[in-house]
Amino acid sequence: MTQEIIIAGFGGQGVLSMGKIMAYSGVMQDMEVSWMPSYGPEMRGGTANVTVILSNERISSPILQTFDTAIILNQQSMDKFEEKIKPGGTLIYDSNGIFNLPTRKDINIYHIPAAKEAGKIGNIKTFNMIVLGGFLKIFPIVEMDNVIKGLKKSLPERHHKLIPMNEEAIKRGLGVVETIQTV
Amino acid sequence: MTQEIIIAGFGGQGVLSMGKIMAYSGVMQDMEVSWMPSYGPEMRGGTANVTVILSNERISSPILQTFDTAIILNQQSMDKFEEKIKPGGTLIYDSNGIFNLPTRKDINIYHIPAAKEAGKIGNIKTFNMIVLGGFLKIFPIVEMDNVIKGLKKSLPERHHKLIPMNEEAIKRGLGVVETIQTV
Amino acid sequence: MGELRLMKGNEAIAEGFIRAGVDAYYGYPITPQSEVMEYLMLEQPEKKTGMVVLQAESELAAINMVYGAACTGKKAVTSSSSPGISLMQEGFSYIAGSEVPAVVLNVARGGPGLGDIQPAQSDYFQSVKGGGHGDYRQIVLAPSSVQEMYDFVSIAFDLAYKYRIMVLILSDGAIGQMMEKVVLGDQIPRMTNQEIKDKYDSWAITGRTPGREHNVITSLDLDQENLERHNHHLQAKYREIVEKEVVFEEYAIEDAEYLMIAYGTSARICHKAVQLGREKGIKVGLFRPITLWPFPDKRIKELSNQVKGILSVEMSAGQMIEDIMLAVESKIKVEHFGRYGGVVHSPEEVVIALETKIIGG
Amino acid sequence: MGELRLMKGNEAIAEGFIRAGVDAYYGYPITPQSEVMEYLMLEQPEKKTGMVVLQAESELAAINMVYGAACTGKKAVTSSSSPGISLMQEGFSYIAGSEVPAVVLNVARGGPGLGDIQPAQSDYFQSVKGGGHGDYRQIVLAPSSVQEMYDFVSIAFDLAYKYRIMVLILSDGAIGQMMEKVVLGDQIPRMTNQEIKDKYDSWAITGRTPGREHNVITSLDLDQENLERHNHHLQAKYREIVEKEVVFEEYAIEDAEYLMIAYGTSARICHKAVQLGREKGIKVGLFRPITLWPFPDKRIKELSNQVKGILSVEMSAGQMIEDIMLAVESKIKVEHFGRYGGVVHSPEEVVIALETKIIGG
Amino acid sequence: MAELRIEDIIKPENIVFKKTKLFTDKPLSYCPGCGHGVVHRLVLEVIEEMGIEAETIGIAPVGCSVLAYEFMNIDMVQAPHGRAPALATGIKRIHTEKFVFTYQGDGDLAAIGTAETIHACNRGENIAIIFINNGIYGMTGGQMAPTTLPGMQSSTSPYGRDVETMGHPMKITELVSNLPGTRFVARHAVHTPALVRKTKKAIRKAFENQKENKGLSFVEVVSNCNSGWKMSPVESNKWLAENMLPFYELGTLKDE
Amino acid sequence: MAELRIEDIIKPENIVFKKTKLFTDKPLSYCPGCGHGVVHRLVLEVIEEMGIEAETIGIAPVGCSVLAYEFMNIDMVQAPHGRAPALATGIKRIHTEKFVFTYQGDGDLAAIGTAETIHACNRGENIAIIFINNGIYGMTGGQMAPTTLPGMQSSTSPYGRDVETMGHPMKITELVSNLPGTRFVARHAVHTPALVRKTKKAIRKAFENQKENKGLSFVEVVSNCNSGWKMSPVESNKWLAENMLPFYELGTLKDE
Amino acid sequence: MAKVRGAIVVDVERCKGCEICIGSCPTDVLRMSVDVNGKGYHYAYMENPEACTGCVNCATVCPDTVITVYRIKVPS
Amino acid sequence: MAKVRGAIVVDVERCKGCEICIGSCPTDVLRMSVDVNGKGYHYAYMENPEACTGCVNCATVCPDTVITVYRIKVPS
Ligand SMILES: Cc1ncc(C[n+]2csc(CCOP(=O)(O)OP(=O)(O)O)c2C)c(N)n1
Ligand SMILES: Cc1ncc(C[n+]2csc(CCOP(=O)(O)OP(=O)(O)O)c2C)c(N)n1
Ligand code: SF4
Ligand code: SF4
Ligand code: SF4
Ligand code: SF4
Ligand code: SF4
Ligand code: SF4
Ligand SMILES: [Mg+2]
Ligand SMILES: [Mg+2]
Repeated sequence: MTQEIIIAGFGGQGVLSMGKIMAYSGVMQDMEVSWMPSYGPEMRGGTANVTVILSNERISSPILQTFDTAIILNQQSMDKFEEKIKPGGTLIYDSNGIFNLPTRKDINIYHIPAAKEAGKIGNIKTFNMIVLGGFLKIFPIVEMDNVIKGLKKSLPERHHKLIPMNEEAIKRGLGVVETIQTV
Repeated sequence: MTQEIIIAGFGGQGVLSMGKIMAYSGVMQDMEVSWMPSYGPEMRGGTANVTVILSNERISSPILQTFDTAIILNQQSMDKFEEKIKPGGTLIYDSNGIFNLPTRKDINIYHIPAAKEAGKIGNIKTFNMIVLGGFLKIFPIVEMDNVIKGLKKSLPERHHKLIPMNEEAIKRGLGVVETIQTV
Repeated sequence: MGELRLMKGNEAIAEGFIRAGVDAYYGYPITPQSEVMEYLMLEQPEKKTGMVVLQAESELAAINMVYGAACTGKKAVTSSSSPGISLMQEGFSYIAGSEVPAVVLNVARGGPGLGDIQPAQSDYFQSVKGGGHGDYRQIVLAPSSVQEMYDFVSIAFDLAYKYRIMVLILSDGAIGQMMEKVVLGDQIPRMTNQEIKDKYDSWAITGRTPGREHNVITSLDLDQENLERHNHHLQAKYREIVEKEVVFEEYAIEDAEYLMIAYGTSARICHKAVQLGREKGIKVGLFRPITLWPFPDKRIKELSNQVKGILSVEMSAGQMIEDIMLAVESKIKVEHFGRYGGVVHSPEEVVIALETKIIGG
Repeated sequence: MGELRLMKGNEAIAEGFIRAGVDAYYGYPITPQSEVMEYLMLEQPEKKTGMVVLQAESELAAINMVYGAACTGKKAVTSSSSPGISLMQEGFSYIAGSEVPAVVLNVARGGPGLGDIQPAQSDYFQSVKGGGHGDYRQIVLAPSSVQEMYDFVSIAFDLAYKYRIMVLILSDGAIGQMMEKVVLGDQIPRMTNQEIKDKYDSWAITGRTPGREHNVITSLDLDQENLERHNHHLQAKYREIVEKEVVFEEYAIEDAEYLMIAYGTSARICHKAVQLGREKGIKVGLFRPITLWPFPDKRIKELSNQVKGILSVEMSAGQMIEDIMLAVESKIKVEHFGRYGGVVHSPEEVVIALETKIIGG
Repeated sequence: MAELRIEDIIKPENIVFKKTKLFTDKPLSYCPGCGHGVVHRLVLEVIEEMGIEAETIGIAPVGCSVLAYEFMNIDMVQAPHGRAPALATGIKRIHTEKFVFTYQGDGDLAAIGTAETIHACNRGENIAIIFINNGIYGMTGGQMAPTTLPGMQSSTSPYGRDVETMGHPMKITELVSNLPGTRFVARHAVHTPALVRKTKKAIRKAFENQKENKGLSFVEVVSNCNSGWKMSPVESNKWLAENMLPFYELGTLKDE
Repeated sequence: MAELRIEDIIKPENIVFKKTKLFTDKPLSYCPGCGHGVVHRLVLEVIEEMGIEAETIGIAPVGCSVLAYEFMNIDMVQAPHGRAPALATGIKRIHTEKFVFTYQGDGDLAAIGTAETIHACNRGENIAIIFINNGIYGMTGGQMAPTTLPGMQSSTSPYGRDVETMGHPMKITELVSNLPGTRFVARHAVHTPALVRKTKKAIRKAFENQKENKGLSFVEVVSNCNSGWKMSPVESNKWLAENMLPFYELGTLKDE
Repeated sequence: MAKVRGAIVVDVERCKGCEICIGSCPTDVLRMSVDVNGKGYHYAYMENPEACTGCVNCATVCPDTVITVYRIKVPS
Repeated sequence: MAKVRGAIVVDVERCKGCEICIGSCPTDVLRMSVDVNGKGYHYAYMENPEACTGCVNCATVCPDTVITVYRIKVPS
């Protein structure tokens, strides 16, 4: 099994750390993983993305042109990455901030209203964990136990108090996924 | 005709400028010339030498291992360069400051008591011109006229007043050469 | 088995410095490798091993701090990326000339000039032919995974001390920035001053204790005959390294009719490209030089008797290909396929290049 | 015919700068080339042509002053020797990346490190492969006489402007320090600001006058696709230069059975060695690359069909030989004969090397 | 008083402040609230007001403002890290009639570029140096700069700058004011309207001085880097006023 | 008074001055009369008197004194031009118990090495910098240095230093004394016996300070370069007293 | 005495929502929008337009120069 | 009062004839030789040895440290 995922959005949406938790979860489950961020000069406002590969085999190239799954969190990323999903692959997005919805017919599409959910929780910082939850719902490739372990590993000690809140958010994410189309 | 000459002595003996005048004299006579100095860090006290080649043909290598003629003005240079004269070549030296006289039998040897002569003139700065005179006596390869022209060319304008004195010294050099041996 | 972590290449190598018992890191920020110093500053190795971490005022200062520390027999290291590495060339030449052990990391990016900050392999010539002046060499190791970023630190220092030479770890932005699993080894204790004195007193600047001559580290010899002799000594050392220290890795070579040669990130891409090629029925293998200098030319020459053509895959306009051609002695077709300026090949396009440039060409 | 003088190579090239209408010389002292700046300071070209001569605080500053001046379309030049040239590598890479015309003189000396101050040719790799980071090239001219030190200034600037590229004049301590006859040409007037604007306004920083876009000189492009495109443009330019600008000289080639290949001072030595060899009855010729990059590989390949063996003679541990071997494609024997660390070959030993390494070998 | 609608006010003839024409159309790439934008504008306004855009050459080395050339619609050169004063020297010496300025960050000017800064100042090059001191390396992600305050956190001083091991913050402006080659040396800030106006006057003076061949003018602007400082823009300006300014005192250090 | 023969005086037990054992046997390669020799001796005498030769590391970059390692019988490193303070930092940080000094010329320390000098001083590295200011580049044949006096001739200022185009002579010692990292900064000379003794005291202090972990000590010695100045040694010392010293005033600039 | 009235126009799409202008206004004219612009930023707008004197303060400190200021004298 | 007498020994072969010692002697003891040493330098010697007080001045300024100084107290 190999899952080649891109997560793409604004810099402040927690894209990189979501990828990191995903990757760490894979590690906890004894998978091979790679996490390759886009990186740029500090100046804010740009988009950020990260390629995460989870696999049971040795990972060749950490840099990919096409993806099994794209998690897309803003319009720019939609414009850029929708076309790079492999036929039969999966697109997951939050419609908040996305004007032009995906048009491809040959991929599975899911919607996660994560921003709205985060608003309900009253903590915008849980946004990326809700998205993660949604992803896990669609692809239960890592067990929840391992996700929590990954979460622990990827957060510095001093932030461990935030784990329950994040766990909560992930679980919420599991519940709010909407299937748009499947192929 | 090609003359490959090394002039070697202490830094202060005017070795380099003597070579330069020699080279310039050659230029005035439409010869090909090269002048290649030893060069080192500024700190004084070391020996200095210059390789001068005068030729009617294109000059290949300006850097030589053996010489037609060596003009030797201190002991260190005698130790180093006596052996590098080609068989049948010529050694010219001033015995002032040289303890071990040359021993080779297969070369022509001349002595020029230039330091003594310069002492007589009362101007130590004429030393190198006296040596040059001696050389020209042995090898009249450039005409005196051209030597004077070379002298003019190689001295900056402001030193031109010294030309008569130098001319005088060269002429004196012509007169004081002693033949030690010829082969 | 050691401790398992998920780390960036830059972090892994920084942890590698600590655990290899490095005495000092001196560096200057530059993307995409600033995490090296940042990680060290956060980890505070001075409290764990006594390792010093200092932000220098420039790359020039950093390499000369390393040079100074290295003269005393201590393990010193710096890291930078392409433009910063260019500024260190005088220092590299001094380190070579005066024969001190040192390790330098280049997390290369796109050039020339300020270029960009994306991964590139266009500093190959600079690394293996010598970007500084004079006849000198440095060992160049090319990691292609985060694990190797970590592992190569010890290897680099072993080589550096064995030959009193600089070892350059030539990585790139992809390997520096990506996270992978890495298994960390145990902490190797830093050598004590006494141990250094016992081991390296024949050359290291440790203070002239009674009974020994003063030690001098210099690359100067104003007498050209002496300097030539010194150069002969260096060349002999380099020949020994060429003889003994070549390292490479092979993948799917046994039955290969075609060969890709690539290092670092490109080798990762090619690993996949080989799989894709084989899926298409092309018998292609991958040869990965791990030491870029000494270059594995003997083995490549051998392989050139086996295969029909070689594709050199590099994130550059074509640099390593010269060394391959020198090795192969033009018996078979050798072509370069490069993406550069920060662009990384896709495995798919590598396969196409193989098909058009080598097989079909 | 022009004015006849007896000059050092360093003086001749300095005079060449003045007469070629150079706008600015920025430099820092280092043996064996300090006479370049000293001559200029003495001659006060600012009074003759308005040329600026400024002693910089370092080689880093000097090359960046040149870079700045060059960006404005002015003819700017610096000179140094090996260690100082190493410090300029970042600057060279910037000049290449941002495509400005500039000329740099390296009067090379023995290395590595501080080395010595005697002539050497061990900066060949640095010069032709690129000592800085990134995929770039610079044109490298190798004068072998004082006359050529003078003559190559104009040639260098013509090339530099034709291709907006850096031209390195790679000389050595022997050519810098020796005096020979040199025939000086007429003074070429410096270009006026208006002339520069008329000619180079498409790229030069001359002030954004109404009606044109602002000009920008940069080597930065944070978008890697763009940077790759820029690199493609650079590579195309380099290919054009390889096609059009190769220059070399041949001596006693017609009936040659053996070939010496050498440049600069070594070529002088070999010129004599050819004569000595021919006196001994060896049919040997000399091939002298004048452009080291672009390297005359086509012609060498041709010649490799004629001769039985090639001796590469270099004041180095063996650098140019790689380019020769790449050209010859291992059809015939190619060997290196080097003296280095500031030692210069004698013609006699070159002949012996030819006999033992090539003819007898 | 007559009823006045906003539309009556917003008419071309009533404009009292608008963007200088010397900005290109590109939106600034700086983080929200970054002081670089203000200083960019001031430089351009001065150039516009003096009418010297055809005679001005700008030099921006590496730092967040490396992209200044994207925004300033004047001829510009991008310099290697730290070397802008060398480029400026190289240019000004053969373009004595042109206006040449560098626009440099604190890492650039006071770390890697120390020698070039000091020597351009010492030679008294007839140029203007605009120096943005935000106490940090903004572009590369918030590392410690020579100007980082004692105890201040950065990505390479995560536990705060320890002056014992990392050295003291450097007042390079004071240093260069001691060199005879500098003629006008001042330190300003741009986080309040009044300070912005003062800064503009100083920048104007730096350009005027060139016309009079006075030698080197050096204008430091103490500015924020909210990204590097990990604060909101408004917080960062407050922090600046409370922490940076007591150490980096504003005012004219030299005017000869 | 008894008849006293010289031989009666010249006996080992009467020695009041002899060459320090820390000189190697090699004769100094410096020009006759060059001040480098005196300063070499003073450094070695201090090391000998403090008994610290086993704990001392010297660093000499390029300049006439690049060969210091030939004459000083202590462990030494030869540094690239201008970088000695960086090497010293690199060494001292991991050898806090050792005595580390640099021995640098004015070209080295105040031109190409400006950044390294300023930053080692600013960080307050616990080292000693011995700085020989002879107003010229001695080793390379007498080119202008940052410290060359106005109007002074050199091979790159053959008509005298023109401060308008070549800049002012730089008082780098004053500059570094303004940095908080320096603790002891002094300027001395060695052309008279009394001044030699004072210089030695200062050098001693620079080494003592290291023992006390005080930070950076900086001792400038204004010295002659008769070769570069094209004077006899005696003339050069006279010229130094009359021309260099009024500009480079002797004394302690800082002692904290 | 003539009274002065001002108004500003914010280039909404270029406003980065830094809020620096807000505190610079002596007459408390400005607020941040609840909506976001195309780049996701809240933008400044005149909440109390009648209080604006056209003093230019906000435009002076705006890092992105997105504010244009207008002023007229109103005969009182 | 004890009178002080001194003497110096110049390492003739290492003296570089710089003459710096000469002027430093308060009692005018030193002169330069007419002869030269092996390196061609005139060297310093005690022309008036009886005037030497062993004050060490000459040795202190000698750049090549070629002077050794001796001193004894002579009971007067
Ligand atoms: C030779 C070199 N070294 C390092 C860098 C990386 N770098 C780019 S900008 C910068 C520092 C920027 O800080 P500053 O000058 O303060 O500007 P700011 O971004 O804070 O405005 C550094 C270290 C580089 N580009 N080149
Ligand atoms: C990178 C580099 N640039 C230039 C030189 C040439 N160089 C050697 S010493 C020196 C200056 C020496 O002057 P100073 O430091 O004043 O020492 P001094 O000889 O006067 O004692 C220079 C420019 C060098 N060796 N390395
Ligand atoms: S990183 Fe700092 S200096 Fe750079 S644009 Fe952002 S706020 Fe401004
Ligand atoms: S050149 Fe000058 S500094 Fe160097 S040894 Fe001679 S006198 Fe001393
Ligand atoms: S112009 Fe003045 S009053 Fe009007 S909004 Fe701006 S700051 Fe407030
Ligand atoms: S200062 Fe400018 S960018 Fe910031 S919120 Fe106000 S209008 Fe928008
Ligand atoms: S010791 Fe004193 S008195 Fe004796 S010679 Fe020397 S300087 Fe003169
Ligand atoms: S000072 Fe020393 S070297 Fe100079 S003349 Fe006197 S004894 Fe000789
Ligand atoms: Mg900054
Ligand atoms: Mg000096």
